[in-house]
Amino acid sequence: MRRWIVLAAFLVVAGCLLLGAARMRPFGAPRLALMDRYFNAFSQGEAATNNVVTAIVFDYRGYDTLGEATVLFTAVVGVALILRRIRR
Amino acid sequence: MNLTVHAPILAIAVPLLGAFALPLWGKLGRSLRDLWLLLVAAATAALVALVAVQVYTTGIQVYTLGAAWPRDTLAPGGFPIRIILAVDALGAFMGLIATLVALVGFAYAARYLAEEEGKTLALTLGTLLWAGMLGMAFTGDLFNLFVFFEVTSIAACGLVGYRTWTSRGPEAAFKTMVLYTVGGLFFLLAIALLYGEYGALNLAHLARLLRGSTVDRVALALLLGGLLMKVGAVPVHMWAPDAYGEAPAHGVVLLVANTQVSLYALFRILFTLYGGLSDPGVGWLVVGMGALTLLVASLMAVVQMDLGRLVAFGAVSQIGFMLLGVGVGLTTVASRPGYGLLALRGGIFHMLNDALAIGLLFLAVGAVERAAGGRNLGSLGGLGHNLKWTSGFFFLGALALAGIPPLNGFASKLMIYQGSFLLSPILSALAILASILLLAVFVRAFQGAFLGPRLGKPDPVPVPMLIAMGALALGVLFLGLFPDLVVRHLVTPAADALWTGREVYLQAVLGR
Amino acid sequence: MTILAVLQVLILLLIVAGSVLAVGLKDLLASVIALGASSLLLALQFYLLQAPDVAIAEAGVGAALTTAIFVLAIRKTRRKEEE
Amino acid sequence: MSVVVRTIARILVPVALLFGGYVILHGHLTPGGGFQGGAVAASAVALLLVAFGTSAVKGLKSPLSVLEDLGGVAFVVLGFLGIGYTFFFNVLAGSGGLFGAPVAPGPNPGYLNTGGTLPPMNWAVGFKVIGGLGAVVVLFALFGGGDDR
Amino acid sequence: MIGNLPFVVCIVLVLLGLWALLFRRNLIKVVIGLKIIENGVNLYLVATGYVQGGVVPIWTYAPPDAAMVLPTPQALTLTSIVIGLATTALMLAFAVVIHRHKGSLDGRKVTELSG
Amino acid sequence: MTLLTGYGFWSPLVWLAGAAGATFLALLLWSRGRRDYRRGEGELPFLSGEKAEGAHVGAGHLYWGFVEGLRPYVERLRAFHTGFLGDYVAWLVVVLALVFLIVLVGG
Repeated sequence: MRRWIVLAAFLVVAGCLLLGAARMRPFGAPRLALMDRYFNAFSQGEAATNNVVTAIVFDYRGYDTLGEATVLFTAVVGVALILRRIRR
Repeated sequence: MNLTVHAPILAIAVPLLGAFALPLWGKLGRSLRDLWLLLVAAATAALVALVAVQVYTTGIQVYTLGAAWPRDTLAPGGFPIRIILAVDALGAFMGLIATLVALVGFAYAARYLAEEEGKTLALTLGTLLWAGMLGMAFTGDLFNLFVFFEVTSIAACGLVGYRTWTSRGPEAAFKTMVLYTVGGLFFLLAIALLYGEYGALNLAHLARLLRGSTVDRVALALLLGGLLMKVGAVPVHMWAPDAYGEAPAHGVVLLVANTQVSLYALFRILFTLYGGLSDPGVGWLVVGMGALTLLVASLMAVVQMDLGRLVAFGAVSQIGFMLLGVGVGLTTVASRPGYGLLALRGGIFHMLNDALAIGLLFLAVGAVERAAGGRNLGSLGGLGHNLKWTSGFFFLGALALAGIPPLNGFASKLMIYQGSFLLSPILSALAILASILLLAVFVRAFQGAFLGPRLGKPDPVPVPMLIAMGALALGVLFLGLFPDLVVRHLVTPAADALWTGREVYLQAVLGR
Repeated sequence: MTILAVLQVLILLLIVAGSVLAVGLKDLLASVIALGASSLLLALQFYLLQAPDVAIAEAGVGAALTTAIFVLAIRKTRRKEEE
Repeated sequence: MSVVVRTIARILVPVALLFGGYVILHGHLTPGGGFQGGAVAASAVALLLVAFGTSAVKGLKSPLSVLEDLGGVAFVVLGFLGIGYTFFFNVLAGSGGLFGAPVAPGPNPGYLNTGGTLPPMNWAVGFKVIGGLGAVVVLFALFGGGDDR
Repeated sequence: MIGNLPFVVCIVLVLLGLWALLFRRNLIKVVIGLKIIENGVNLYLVATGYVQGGVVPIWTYAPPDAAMVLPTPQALTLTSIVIGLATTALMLAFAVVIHRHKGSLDGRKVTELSG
Repeated sequence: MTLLTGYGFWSPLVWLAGAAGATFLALLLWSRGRRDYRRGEGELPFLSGEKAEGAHVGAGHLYWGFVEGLRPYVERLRAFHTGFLGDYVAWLVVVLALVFLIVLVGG
């Protein structure tokens, strides 16, 4: 019984997610891309770099990268905490 | 440099810098480490207070990262491209709660954590969790919200797994981590859907662009699913008692604040991002989940024999009160009757009250466990003879949480009762029932653990732990005796930020 | 153009197949290797989607380091999934 | 078998480190950057572990975690450089000094001396990632008293 | 030409991982399921940035007058990949410690916290 | 100190005054009691015939009837809290399905 409920819920979720994916704008043809067109056009002038992705990662969205570095640091601290040697 | 303009980002960057450097100081010596932590904590608290003062006096603070000037939110062409911090009254309020809880937690941890290597790492994780909460509260960017969501998730789970000498700590941490990660991935999938449709990530910009299409609704459902899990609404609350029960006490208070900041993220998404699409179904969903949460969790608390788990279920039920209050506000935000705003205020005020009261209870449980060496209510008893202060604090916290006048929980619960009564009397009846159940639960816990004849000789509770608990107890008493001050000066602007503040928020970021 | 599209579809199907193997296999080590293989194919797919930055990251992080950590964890625990 | 593995590892470890360094160094010109290069270089640690066993990496734990902390601090400090304008403002870009050469718009071969604060940030993140991921691998290997096979 | 197939395949990956989470009990299998979900989401993100006939968004030796694919999703995916590695490492650490205590990785056998 | 909610008010001062009055009344009643009253054997708790000196009513026994009365309901809720990770994720999927139904169909 419980298994069937879970299965039904899973199927509902699957159907809705697939519906969402199918209703997206067609693959390879973004409708709105103001931000990205701006990045492609102006990152060379503003961030003085050829690699637009790097310009976004470290300049336009550098704060996200700081958060990402924090995530990595947090995970390393967490692993060190979990796998520490206990003297008791 | 002009500190007041840069305060929002400094409030996040300073604790991050402090956390990155903390293990280095820890290698040099414990007094250096403690000094560094004290400095960082004081600086961060001052900066958060500065942000709050600015927000409450002059309105929304906007800060564009990496632009030539902080207020320079828009690129040529009139759309935001950089990450923007947008702190409104609700964000500042959440920042204050996180800061308060973090300071108390650090003061408590000074003597609570015994072992040195683990202590440095646990303090680092605590600082990171604090910084992550501030990041979540201050950000105005959807993807950035996700990143800090993950920071808080990982730091919280690391803290939950602190007790590696038992198998229960890692078990709780593993389960919590899996659920948090699934929730985070739902969040990320929703971001991908929204980005794919609109090519924007800024909350305000997205809010202007959303049209209510199928994809938008799928994204909304994914965001809701992930965040409802993180805040611990029944029936996806099951990680919460495990995690609250097993984490060290100074971590639990941060975990509770973390669920509240996640609640803030939920409200931000429902009111600001999706506020343009008036959808009563979602409001009723939040109300229903809130009612279910407060009822089920308080019933579950009745039969718990582990003191930590008992209080943990109490904490889950308080989340139900906040969901109920804000959900009533959400169902009525389109027609704006007065009781909707009242319930909204009650829900937001209850966040602060809950942070104080439940924090007090968890810290007292930590003290009991440290003193008596166990938490099973069947074997505890008579601790009140030796732990006079701790038992007093536990009693105060329990009464405040159960909503007994004149303590702080009553004031906010009264607002929730009145507001939800006018929406549907059944809701407020359920809420009152849950409060009564909680009172019974906590009286039973208090009697079982603290009253009765002496059983054994517990260790004394160190002074820093008592000071931390005393600070929270003072807060509980103060908010109980002067609720109008807080409601008028802190809570009402925060509630207005959700109630009518959507346009103000979008104007502040987009200028149109 | 057409060949590229066919290649993309083929790689997508292979990724799904690798993931199905990773879920289905009882031997954890084999399962992890299937996951690593599908990560590598994912990196290739990223490359075909004109994202070499992500492709390098996925190859380095997803395929190499994640697999290494998984293998270390399995070495510290046990190899077979018990029933 | 093991001799072969060790010989290959002796060659591959420097190659991985060099390639990682290259990827980090040219992050602002070609695909790659701090994360990618750091991950490649950190897999050298995993390679060391596979070839030479736990004892070879035992001493690396402390230096790697220090490297990670320093990388993180350096990254935040680089963010603080722009505080005269805003946090993370690229103060060095186009300034003419170190990493400050202006870039001509449109396709160009790219010069190393561009990018403003991006190359130093790449290095900071690269060190952070090498340290962090290497430390994770070493911690996993050391847990429970080393090789228990 | 291939319609929305990449998006649909990503969702299939997500569902596959969710299936593993629901019906697999081994803790390491659970982590593998999470990795599969994450792979699906990452592919989804990158797929949203693809432009038909676009080139790599790097100006070094880029062909003149070619449309570039959107760079932002690539930056986001980089972030998400590193976050995925971090969570994986932490979860595996928990799994290893649980195994040390319980001698088992079966989720049903190691569970102590309930009720 | 008065909190006006718009539908009523809440004032800790009034409550404290009321509480003081109630305390005063209680004291008054108490002072009217018999002064020669001493604690006797009569009201010691009856614990299966044992002498009740130093006996502690454990938390499990307090409110026994209350807890027992609620137990049928709570046990049904407890059965959901299995503690198995698969069930946790199953609940997450169920909630997600519910949210999908409400948002997509109901909205």
